[in-house]
Amino acid sequence: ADKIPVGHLAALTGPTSDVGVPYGQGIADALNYINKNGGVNGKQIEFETVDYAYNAPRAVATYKKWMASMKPVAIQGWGTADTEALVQFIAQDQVPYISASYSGHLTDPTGKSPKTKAPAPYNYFYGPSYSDACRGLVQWAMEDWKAKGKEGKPKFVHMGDNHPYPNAPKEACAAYAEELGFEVLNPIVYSLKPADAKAQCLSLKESGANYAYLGNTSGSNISLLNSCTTVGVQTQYLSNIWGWDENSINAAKEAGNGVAWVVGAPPWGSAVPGMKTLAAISRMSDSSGKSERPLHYIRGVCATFFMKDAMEMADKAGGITGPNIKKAMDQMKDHVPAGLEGVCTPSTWTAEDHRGTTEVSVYTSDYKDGKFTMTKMATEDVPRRAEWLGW
Amino acid sequence: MGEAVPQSAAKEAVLTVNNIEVVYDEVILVLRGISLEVPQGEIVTLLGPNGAGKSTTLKAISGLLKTEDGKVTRGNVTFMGENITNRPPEEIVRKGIFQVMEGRRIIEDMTVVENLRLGAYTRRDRGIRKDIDMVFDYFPRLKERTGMAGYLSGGEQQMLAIGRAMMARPKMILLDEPSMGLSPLLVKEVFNIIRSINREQGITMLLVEQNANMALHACSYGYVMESGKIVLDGNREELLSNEDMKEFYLAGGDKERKSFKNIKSYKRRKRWL
Amino acid sequence: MSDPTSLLQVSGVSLSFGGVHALTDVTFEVRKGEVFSIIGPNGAGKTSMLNCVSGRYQPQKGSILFKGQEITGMRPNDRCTLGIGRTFQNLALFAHMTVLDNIMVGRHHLLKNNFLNGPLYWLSRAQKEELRHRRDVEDIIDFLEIAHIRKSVAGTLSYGLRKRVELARAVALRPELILLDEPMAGMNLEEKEDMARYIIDLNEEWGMTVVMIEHDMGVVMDISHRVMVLDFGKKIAEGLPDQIMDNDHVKKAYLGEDTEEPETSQPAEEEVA
Amino acid sequence: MASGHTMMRCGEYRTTYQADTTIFPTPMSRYFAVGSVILLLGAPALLNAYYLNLLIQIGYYGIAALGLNIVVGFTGQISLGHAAFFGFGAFASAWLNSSLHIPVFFSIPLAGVMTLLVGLVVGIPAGRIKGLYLAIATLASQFILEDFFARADWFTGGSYGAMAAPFTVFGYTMNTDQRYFYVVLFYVVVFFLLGSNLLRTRDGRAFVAVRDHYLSAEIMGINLNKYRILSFGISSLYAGIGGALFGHYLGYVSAEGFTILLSIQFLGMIIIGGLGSVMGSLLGTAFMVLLPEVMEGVVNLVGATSPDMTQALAYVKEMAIGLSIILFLIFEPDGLAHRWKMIKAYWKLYPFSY
Amino acid sequence: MNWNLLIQLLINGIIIGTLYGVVAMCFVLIYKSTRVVNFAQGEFLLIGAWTCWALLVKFELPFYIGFPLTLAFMLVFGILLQVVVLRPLIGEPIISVIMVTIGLSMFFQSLMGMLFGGFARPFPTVFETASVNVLGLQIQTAYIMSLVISVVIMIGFYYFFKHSRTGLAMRATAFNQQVAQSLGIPVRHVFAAAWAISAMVSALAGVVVGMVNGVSSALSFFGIKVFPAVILGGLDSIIGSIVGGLTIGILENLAEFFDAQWLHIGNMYTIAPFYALVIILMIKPYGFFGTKDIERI
Ligand SMILES: Nc1ncnc2c1ncn2[C@@H]1O[C@H](COP(=O)(O)OP(=O)(O)OP(=O)(O)O)[C@@H](O)[C@H]1O
Ligand SMILES: Nc1ncnc2c1ncn2[C@@H]1O[C@H](COP(=O)(O)OP(=O)(O)OP(=O)(O)O)[C@@H](O)[C@H]1O
Ligand SMILES: CC(C)C[C@H](N)C(=O)O
Ligand SMILES: [Mg+2]
Ligand SMILES: [Mg+2]
Repeated sequence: ADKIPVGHLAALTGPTSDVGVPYGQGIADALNYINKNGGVNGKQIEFETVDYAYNAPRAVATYKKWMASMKPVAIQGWGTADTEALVQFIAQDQVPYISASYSGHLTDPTGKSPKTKAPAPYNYFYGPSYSDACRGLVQWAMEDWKAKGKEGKPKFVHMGDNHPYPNAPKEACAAYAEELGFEVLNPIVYSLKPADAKAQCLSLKESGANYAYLGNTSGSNISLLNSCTTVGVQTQYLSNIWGWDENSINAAKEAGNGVAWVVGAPPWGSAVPGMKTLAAISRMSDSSGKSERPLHYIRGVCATFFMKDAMEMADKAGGITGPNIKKAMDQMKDHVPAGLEGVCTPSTWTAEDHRGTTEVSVYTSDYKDGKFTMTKMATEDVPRRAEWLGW
Repeated sequence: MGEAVPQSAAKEAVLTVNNIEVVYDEVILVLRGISLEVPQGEIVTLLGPNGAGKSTTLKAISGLLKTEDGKVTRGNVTFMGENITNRPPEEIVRKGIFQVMEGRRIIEDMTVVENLRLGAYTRRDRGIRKDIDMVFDYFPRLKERTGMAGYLSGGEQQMLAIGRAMMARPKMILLDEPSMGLSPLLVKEVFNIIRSINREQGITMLLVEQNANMALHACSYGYVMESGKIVLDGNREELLSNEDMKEFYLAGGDKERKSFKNIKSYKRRKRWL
Repeated sequence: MSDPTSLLQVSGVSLSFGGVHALTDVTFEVRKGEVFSIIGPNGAGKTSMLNCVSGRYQPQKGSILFKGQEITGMRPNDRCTLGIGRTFQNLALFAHMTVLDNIMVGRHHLLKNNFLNGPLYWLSRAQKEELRHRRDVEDIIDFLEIAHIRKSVAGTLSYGLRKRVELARAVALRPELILLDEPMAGMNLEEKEDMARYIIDLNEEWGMTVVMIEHDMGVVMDISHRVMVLDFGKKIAEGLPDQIMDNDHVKKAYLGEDTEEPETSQPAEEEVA
Repeated sequence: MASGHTMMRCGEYRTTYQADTTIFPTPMSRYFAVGSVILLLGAPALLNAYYLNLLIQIGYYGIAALGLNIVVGFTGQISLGHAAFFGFGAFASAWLNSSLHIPVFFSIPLAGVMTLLVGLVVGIPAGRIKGLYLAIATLASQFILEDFFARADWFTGGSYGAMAAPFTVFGYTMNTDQRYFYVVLFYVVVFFLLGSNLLRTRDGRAFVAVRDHYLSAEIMGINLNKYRILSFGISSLYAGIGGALFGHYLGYVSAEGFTILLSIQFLGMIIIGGLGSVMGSLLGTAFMVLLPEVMEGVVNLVGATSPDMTQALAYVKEMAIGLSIILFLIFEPDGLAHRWKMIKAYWKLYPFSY
Repeated sequence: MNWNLLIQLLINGIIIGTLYGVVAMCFVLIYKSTRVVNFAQGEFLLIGAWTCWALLVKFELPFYIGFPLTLAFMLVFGILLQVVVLRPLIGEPIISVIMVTIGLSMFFQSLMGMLFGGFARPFPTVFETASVNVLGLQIQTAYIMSLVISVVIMIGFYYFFKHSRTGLAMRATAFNQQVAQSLGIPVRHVFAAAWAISAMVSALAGVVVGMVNGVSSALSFFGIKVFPAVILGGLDSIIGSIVGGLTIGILENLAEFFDAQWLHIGNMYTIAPFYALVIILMIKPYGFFGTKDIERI
């Protein structure tokens, strides 16, 4: 039978490997699981995993190499910088690209929104965009502020490295925060690499911010929270989806208590129907079935299964080619991959709008005596405004 | 050492260089079978034109050849009955051979005193302070120089290099052109020092010199080398009275010294090869 | 004020380093076409004097005129363009370049090609120019008899040969005034004779004015027209060679004639010859 | 000399100064060089995309490496900021093309000139600061430029980077490896020839003189400041050209591609190739480009079945690269060029070694 | 002007600066005795930190045993490194040795990645009180520990180089290996001592940073980050390394202050020291305390 060539760009080393490894593992396990269980309508997926160490030029080089040799029909990608760099290439080559970058810039397939940098017809991702996630967080923050009965304008600050990933929602989110009645402070820059951040924490403390959005990944956030606790910062942290997880909760210990963050999947072991399939998938790389997979792993699985479903649809609609897969993706409506009910959020893509979902789950965590709990605090419905497309 | 020693073999040789061949960079053959002997407590001198391989011979003995990508590829060097061919230099120093390298290789970013203390690196006795004063007695100029040794004048550096060897109190010193760049007065003094160290401390010396006159008068036995070979050897009297030596190394010997002004041809070299 | 026969006028030059007074109020003049020697004990300030003339040091006081032009504040590389070349006491060759390239560097200020047309070698005049100068350099190589080491890397040469290459490099500058710092150090009699010959030829046939520092009194007496003596940074005598030799101060401080005789049969003067 | 004599040449026979000053010390080496270029002209037809890609990489990195060798190997000033210049060239060419609509054909050399100017400015401290102090000052310029790249949206697209249009001549787009190869080959040949010529003429000798003994160089009439700064300028020109070629090859330019790591790799290329050797620059580049590929190949023999393993193998690969560099330098501390010379010397004198 | 913030940032700068100083000192130690710029310095920190982490977490040793064991391990590590890798390079061009340290850095960086993964791991609690109050600023106890230890080490090194026989020998080796060997100095031992001590002190710094931020590969970035400190102080000055470290620490925090208060450029914290570095070097080409090259001809 013919094989379906798929590229898998992963960040297994480099500054985002802390979250890149579990996410990449999720994708690989899912692909292997699919192949083991009948493939895509009987066709096997042939995938190559390349570690590009979160270095965008290396990703582009890998892409070019693939296009010269294996010619993938779809790609599972990773970062914001590289995905945005590839937007035009994949559009030209007609390769659907499912990224782990949830940059809002990737959500406008036609480029009709005035805020769009460039149309991204072949880009997809699973979950709310970084901009929408941040909007959801500030929405939650405003409710929190009111619920606590505080007076006046709360202060909001964006924190993150000067890098496409943390920067992606910076302006969009600040605008919405302003609209909601926040006073938006000057952003604070801290490194994506874990490093002492007491100086930044002192600035944060002095600024008197009530809500601080953390745009980096978990490793660097651990350092930040440690530093800020030492310095005695009193702020409600709002973390992006990649900025907080089981690993960081364990590492930051008490310093991380109370962080509010965006979660794109139910935690491992939740009582949802899809957990069984998930456990089977996990066994692909863990025959004991004992490991507890982090949130990022689960999202990697979801991203793969949406692709698989689209491939199946494409197969029926005339063959597994890039354009057909795109067409199939664009027809998904409140779609949940079979077997992963309750695990993957229902998602909708259209030819005009690649915001799969605008629903934002806000969780918080609590660490005590070597154990932790994750609690859902709210589900924020972020308005799906037309002018926010591609922003 | 006033009395001439008739034959180098008269006394036990502490150092024997036996037919060594030296190659630099694995390709450049510089010494083609050099043999020489240095008897205990004597001064032996090694003469020869530029590029003959005198410094190379000394470095082959002291092991410093290694640091210049050179190697003894044939023959051997024995010191007090022990084969020291191609041994690392620091080991050879500890066995008691100390080389004063050509071109005043002092440690420029250290003071004079620090340089002298380093000369005594292999010593562990208490006499170091006293010996520093001794060096200062020999070379009073050095005492006044308190800055970095790299700022010393050429001659002052030469004094320091010699002083440093005195600090080591080795069994044997290899001196590579010690009188180079010294004023006539100091040349005499340095040779006096060499003789007195030799006499008073019984230190054996192998001396490479261009000042053949001084060197021959100080030594008991001498070798002349050219293009990597020994071409002539003999004890002091023999060499001093050799006609070729007189002409090419000793400025005519008994005859009136001819003026540098009147030498009209360059190509009058006599070669023993 | 400038005297047409005078090439270099040094007046009232003082130079000190911290507490060390290397030069104190030194005044002298070098006339066109002469061989002018500077002698003096080690550390007297001879090299420092050359450094002031060639621009390495800036004297704190006094002025230096070359061809009537004030050069005291001028950068060393500009002085070379005016026609001052020199050699160094502690070898300062470009150790990793070949002998040929070392000498070609001496042509630097005479060559016109640069980073714009040099790379276009064949298309620009660079090649022609380079080859023309190469011929001149070959003349120098022939003259100094270093043809056999033309392609050797300078750093691997023996001490004496390096000195000769240094002279070649300085000559390649085509200077009017050439400053030689102990050109004969590390050479044996025969080589000194050659070197003396070269210097005389440079002076007489190539028309260069020579300022030379040298410790070998035989050479100094024979080939220099006038001699200046420095001691402790001060000029203590100046005059014809014979006058200088008779100067008591010089005898005592420099030649050391009053000191204890070395234990040789030869009188002191002849030893250094 | 043209006649086909069969006798073995033993030693050096040259009859004119011209023959003596050629870049190629023996006719053999000239034939060898010309032959390689001719062979390379056929490469796109003969090699598959993978090998072609490697050759192209060796090409643009090699040009930049030669530039670094000029400043480090020839002038003796260690530069830790070469990647930034490489990047500057890439950004400049992309910017010239996209903002000022200068065709890529011209934007590449222009980018080289722009980088040269930046290099001259960054080189100014070299007039005063020496040795490792200077090295660290160039490290500073690396970080400062990197920061500039990530910030100067108008010029570089900021942290997102910029797109670089493909190379076109006479309406013909060189957008495949097969075509682009010729562009790179052209630049390599031209810039290596220019470089070799520079280094055997006046200013090239001045660089080496400054390196070997700056005090005496100055007295030989060499203006130290001028040459110290100039060598930075020229090295930047090379870096800029290399970078521009890289940018239009990849089609995308980002600050992330020009970090200190790349600077260090450039340094690795010339040290491994041989400091102060033109050919060495190319050899060293080939080594550094091919090493990871070879390691990749070795590692792929094991075959990764999971990201965990891919990750482990990524580490193994890096370790192997580090280890190879170490081993290489232990056994060949003077670089490939030296080994090459020894082989040549051996053959020239064979069977009379010594 | 926000004086409170300024003062707090300055204190923070001093504390972080001392840490930079310690790492810089390790650098200087190797440079001063071998003229090698050690690009693997950061990895020494990393190895030290991971070793200690493994001893405390995996082997569950108490800190007062695990830490000295780490130091002992690093001592052996330094010596081994010298014997296996650096000894064959004695007498070779320094630049080759520098390149080897780059190779070492790549090697150990990935080795650590392979052994311990890419996650930042927290250190177990070592000090009862995690932080103490200094002039109104909370400072991690670990930093105080490093401050005290580093001052002691610094004074030790200072005397070592100035007055001890071995210290002199190290300086001589750095000046010229051939000359050093001609004086009977066992260059190999000098190298071994320098690398071993440096590795040990680096481990100390690694452990301290690890306690504060967790152990992760990012630690190795310290190796490059302290370059400015080393240079500002003067490459071969022990005291200079501390002064340089403090200067950089303070500069960083001052930059943060100006950035946060007025400029709002972002990232001034990391970049400003480099601007300052160039400016200071233009005024003082050998840093604050570096030995000037001897320019004598
Ligand atoms: N490191 C080296 N590499 C290659 N060749 C060398 C090296 N050192 C010396 N030589 C060569 O070996 C030969 C002998 O050199 P050596 O220094 O021993 O001569 P020398 O007799 O001491 O001369 P001088 O009186 O000029 O000091 C010379 O031809 C020199 O070029
Ligand atoms: N740059 C400097 N810094 C400090 N002192 C210096 C410097 N240059 C020279 N001196 C000192 O100045 C004095 C004169 O030195 P100079 O080199 O001129 O002597 P010289 O006459 O050439 O002696 P020699 O015959 O030994 O070469 C010496 O005592 C030397 O130590
Ligand atoms: C930072 C990482 C988690 C990568 C992320 N997917 C991005 O957008 O860049
Ligand atoms: Mg010699
Ligand atoms: Mg002198």
